Amino acid sequence: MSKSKETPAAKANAPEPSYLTAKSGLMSWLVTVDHKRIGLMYLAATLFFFLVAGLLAIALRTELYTPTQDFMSAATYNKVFTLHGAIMVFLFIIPSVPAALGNFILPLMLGAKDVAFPKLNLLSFYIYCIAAVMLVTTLFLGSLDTGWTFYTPYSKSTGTAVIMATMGAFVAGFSSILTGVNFVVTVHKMRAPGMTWNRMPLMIWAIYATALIQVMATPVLAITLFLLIIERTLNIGIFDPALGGDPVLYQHFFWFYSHPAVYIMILPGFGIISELVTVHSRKHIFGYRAIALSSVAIAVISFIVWGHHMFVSGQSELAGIVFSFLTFAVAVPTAIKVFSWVATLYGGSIRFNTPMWYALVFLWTFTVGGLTGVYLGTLSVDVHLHDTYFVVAHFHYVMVGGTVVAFIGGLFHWWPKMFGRMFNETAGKISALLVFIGFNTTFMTQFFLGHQGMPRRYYAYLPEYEVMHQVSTIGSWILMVGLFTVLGTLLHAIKYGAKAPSNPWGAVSLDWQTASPPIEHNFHDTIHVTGSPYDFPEIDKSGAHH
Amino acid sequence: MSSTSAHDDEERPWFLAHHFDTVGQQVSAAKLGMWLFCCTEVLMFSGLFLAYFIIRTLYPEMVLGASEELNKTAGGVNTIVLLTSSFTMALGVRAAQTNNQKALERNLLITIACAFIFMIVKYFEYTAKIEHGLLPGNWYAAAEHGYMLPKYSRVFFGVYFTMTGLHGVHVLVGIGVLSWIFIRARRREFNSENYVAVENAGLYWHIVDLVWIFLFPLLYLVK
Amino acid sequence: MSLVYLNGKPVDHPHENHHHVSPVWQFTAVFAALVTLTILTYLVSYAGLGSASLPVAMAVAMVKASLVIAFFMHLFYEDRVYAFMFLSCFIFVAIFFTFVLFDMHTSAEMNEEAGIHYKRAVEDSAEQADTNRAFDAPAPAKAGH
Amino acid sequence: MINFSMMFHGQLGMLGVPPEKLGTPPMSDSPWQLLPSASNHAASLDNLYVFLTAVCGVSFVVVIGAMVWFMYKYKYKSDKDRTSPLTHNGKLEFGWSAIPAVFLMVFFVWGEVGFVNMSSPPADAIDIRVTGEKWKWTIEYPGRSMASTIEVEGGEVAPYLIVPLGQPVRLTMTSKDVIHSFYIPAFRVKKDVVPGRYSTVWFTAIEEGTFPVFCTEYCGDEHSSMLAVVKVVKPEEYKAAVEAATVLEQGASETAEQFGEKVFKTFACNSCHTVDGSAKVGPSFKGVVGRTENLADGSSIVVDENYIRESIYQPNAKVVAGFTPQMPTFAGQINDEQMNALIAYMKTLK
Repeated sequence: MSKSKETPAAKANAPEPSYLTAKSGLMSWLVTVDHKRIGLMYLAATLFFFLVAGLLAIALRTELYTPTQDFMSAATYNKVFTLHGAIMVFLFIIPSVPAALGNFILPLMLGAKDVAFPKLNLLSFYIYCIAAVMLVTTLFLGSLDTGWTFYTPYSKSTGTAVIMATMGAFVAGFSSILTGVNFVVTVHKMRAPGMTWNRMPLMIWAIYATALIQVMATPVLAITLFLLIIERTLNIGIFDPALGGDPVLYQHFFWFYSHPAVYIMILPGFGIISELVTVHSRKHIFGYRAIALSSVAIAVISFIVWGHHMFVSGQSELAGIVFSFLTFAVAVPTAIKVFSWVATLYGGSIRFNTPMWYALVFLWTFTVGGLTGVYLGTLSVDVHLHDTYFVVAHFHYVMVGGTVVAFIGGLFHWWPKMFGRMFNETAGKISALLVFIGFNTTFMTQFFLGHQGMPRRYYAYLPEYEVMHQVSTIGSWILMVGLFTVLGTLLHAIKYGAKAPSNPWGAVSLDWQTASPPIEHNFHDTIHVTGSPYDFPEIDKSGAHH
Repeated sequence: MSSTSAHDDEERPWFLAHHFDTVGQQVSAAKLGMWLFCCTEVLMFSGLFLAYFIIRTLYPEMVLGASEELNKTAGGVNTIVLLTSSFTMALGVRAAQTNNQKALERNLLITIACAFIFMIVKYFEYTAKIEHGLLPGNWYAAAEHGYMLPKYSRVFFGVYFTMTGLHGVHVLVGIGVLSWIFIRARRREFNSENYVAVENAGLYWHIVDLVWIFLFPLLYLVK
Repeated sequence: MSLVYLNGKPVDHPHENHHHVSPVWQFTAVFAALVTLTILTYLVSYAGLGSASLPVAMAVAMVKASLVIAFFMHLFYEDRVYAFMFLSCFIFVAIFFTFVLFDMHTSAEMNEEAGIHYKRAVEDSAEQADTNRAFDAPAPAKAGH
Repeated sequence: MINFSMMFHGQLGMLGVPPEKLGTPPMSDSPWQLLPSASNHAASLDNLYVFLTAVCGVSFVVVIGAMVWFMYKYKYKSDKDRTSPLTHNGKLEFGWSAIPAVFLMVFFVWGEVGFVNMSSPPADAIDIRVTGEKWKWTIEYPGRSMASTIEVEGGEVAPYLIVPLGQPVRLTMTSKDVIHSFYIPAFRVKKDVVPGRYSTVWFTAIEEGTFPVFCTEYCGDEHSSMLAVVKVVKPEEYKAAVEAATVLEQGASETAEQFGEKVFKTFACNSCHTVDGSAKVGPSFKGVVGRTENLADGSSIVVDENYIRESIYQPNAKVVAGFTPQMPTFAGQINDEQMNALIAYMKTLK
């Protein structure tokens, strides 16, 4: 696509140090405004919380190995699943792809020197840290047992640290808003010369759509949590039925943000997959325009489907019917994406590198996740499946099988760019296999549990569900081993990996047109873009195909 | 096709950040960012407005009865005060655009003064409410102060204090932002090429005004 | 420098930020209109328009808001992207309001059809009945020791 | 119109039933099996469920099959590989947007019809009241003063919903504290039970059997023990079954005093009257029999069996000085046998 036209003067320059070595010392990291370093700091923080929340999940699954109470009391179980959810959602998934990976590669892909507001970028990282500290502090204030959704009136009456937790989520929301504003402006204003909207990599489209949702939806979460806090402290009576309020309204307020938030979590994953399937099959993406526009379409439609979380909540049946209809409308752009990715493989030259294995795992798991979403959007079927393990399995297929798998694939894909080191391919492939097997064993069984009526958030259950719970628990241990293999492989690469070339995968997008790791200001020269980011040299232009 | 190298010895104005190529790019980025921030403010307040409409739907008579207790004249005066401050703010931006240093400082000062007047009027309103026990939530004590208000009136005062309180916080933040802009203006940092900070502070201030334009009739006036 | 790009597109005239300076009389006129409308709403509130008062007040507030946005905030003269972004957020607000209020109204209606009332309403009317009874009957026996 | 004036009474103090003690027969033996279709909704919903599974299964096989086939067919062979220049295909893209859209509309309409049916109870449905609170259900039948319960394994007492085969039943539900959700998997019905609101579900049971009821909206510590049992009986057995589940009778091995204590707790007398001498809403029962009370009208009375009986059936006739007349009448709720046992129990409180 693009050719970096180096001026003679630039060529004469001695090789510039990379962003990792340009400055040294702890302070050079703490006060950096370099998007790459901020991205890495986000990465370290989000992976830490992924580890914490992941271990909590393993504890939950282990408790569920038998139908009766094992090593956790009911109260402890409730606190652990709440923390698992809250940390995963607010501290891991929402910032993972956009803030960690996105921060690193967005300006690189755009051919920009940095994001539009570098200081704001650093500020949003520190706001995120404050939020993380607040959420962790709840552990010392009696923890939290409301579930990550903070439903009223339970969250109003429980004795746990609801205020600290909601303030943490509130602050995390600000971090998310600032990142969103920053990215929208960056995409609008910082594109390299010649990078028209139609020449943007699909990863950028996905991050752009995500950032739009962050800007438009998160303020509503902020005000919802604010109202919850004053409701709990002052009893003003908006959500509390005893004082004249209505608890179902809280659900409306909450899901108006939190449904779009689901797409904050998954859209960047879509972007990563679009990059992975093209680069590793050396094929132009199939249906560029459809994928790009469907990202924006999903972003907009995601705002009008929140009621499908409330089909049995006491929302009016008429509203339920409208929301069900709109929910099916959001399924179409999602289906288009999956078909387009599979079609991209057609006629390619598929290299089974580790990132590609993760992309293929994603296609499997996300297809399952998407199709089971259709069950839940169907009104009468949802009445049966709502708040059962079917829902648990569905959103884990989308969030873990979708976002996390894409995120890991993206990490493997961009790791050579981030650290200038290649990882061990064999270990990477083994990790993909373990994740695939472990994940499907854990969550496929939960679909069966759900359609057999097993409700969510039960620490003890009827004996008839025991066998499937045991299979699921064993799967979760395999998944854990797989994820630790991922971590080990990546960390090993930083220290012992072979030196990576600037473009190990033969990609065309701008992020690969600079050194690995990149120099501090990304590019020596302003890059001029003249074509598509998917115009691989391997593509046969002679007309021999067809 | 040639390229512009970052290492060219172009004339870069002092206020142009390293990662932008032109002043125009920097200015339009800053403005777009500010507009997006305005969007988030609108959406955030929309939640409170929705809460208001909901209690109005649930208890129409209660809202009408309870809103009678608010001081319409104080609200009206405050509306005029805020509109005036918006007007002078717009003139201030214009003064920066036209290099009119004196007018810029003067208009900023008037704007800040109006913000203070707004808060003072608010203070008297709140004091009156406190005296009558018309307070949000736990502190609501209308009956003890001899007020026979409709049932659930405390919900109305909860929403009233939340809305005006959050708006008041925005006014206070606005005072801070405008004072900072005023100090920078005194240092003669702004001119017809570099005034985007004034403009963005202005956008923020207009949003504060905008919210009040809706708050006033809904809380104070509507029967 | 043969080709200059703006927002990714080649442009002939690289002067991106043309400053539009509005005349003072325009600001003054807008201000006058805003004050007039405020006084108008204030006076109308005493007129007692009944059920029309909310739509009228909202309409006037929207006119005022539009004036502020278009002229004070200068949106009328800006890049259309800003207008698109800012106005689209009102679409989301409208979605939010419409669906929630739609749910409230329809569930009230459907419950009424099915003969179900808000529990609160039932309790309130029971309370009301109790109070009425208390007024009808002689004061209940309640004496000291 | 439902009669909302029905009074609620406390039940035997029970904080949920541990799932392993519920003792309902397993609903299915294998994960592939559908649950018993024990209600009219289940039958129609299962058809849709199977249809959905068929369509989604075929879609999955097509998508993943294509993926696997391409993986095999187009795998990297050498650096001389040349790839297809294909970038889009309008007809194909239209096709794979339109065909799913058609199927999705079928799902929507089918699901919507079922949902509307689930939300429209027939006029002749039997009305049963359900109240949720942390962490138990209270199930009450019209005309029965006692909540319906059944003793399950280990002496635990579970709420007991009895429904007649083939007759529509409507549950009108509300919550006393937080949101709960009433879920009968075998009937495929579920509805949140919201404080401050009434919500309803209805169904017609079409299969005899005993099935579990779950709370599916997280409600705190003992959420997983907030269970109940639903039993479908033949219509001719219904009345007797309900009566049997909603009575309070002296057991063969119980003394009158023991039974009286059960009555005392069942009717929640202890929420107003203590047995330790301290006054609550009403006078304490400690040493009440034989005590001389000053009444609110200035006279005094020696508490005997007649006075107790009168005070329970006409509570406000003779109010003890210092207390407000707010006790509800228990006439028609406490029968003679229970009354005698209660008095026998009160006599033991010295």
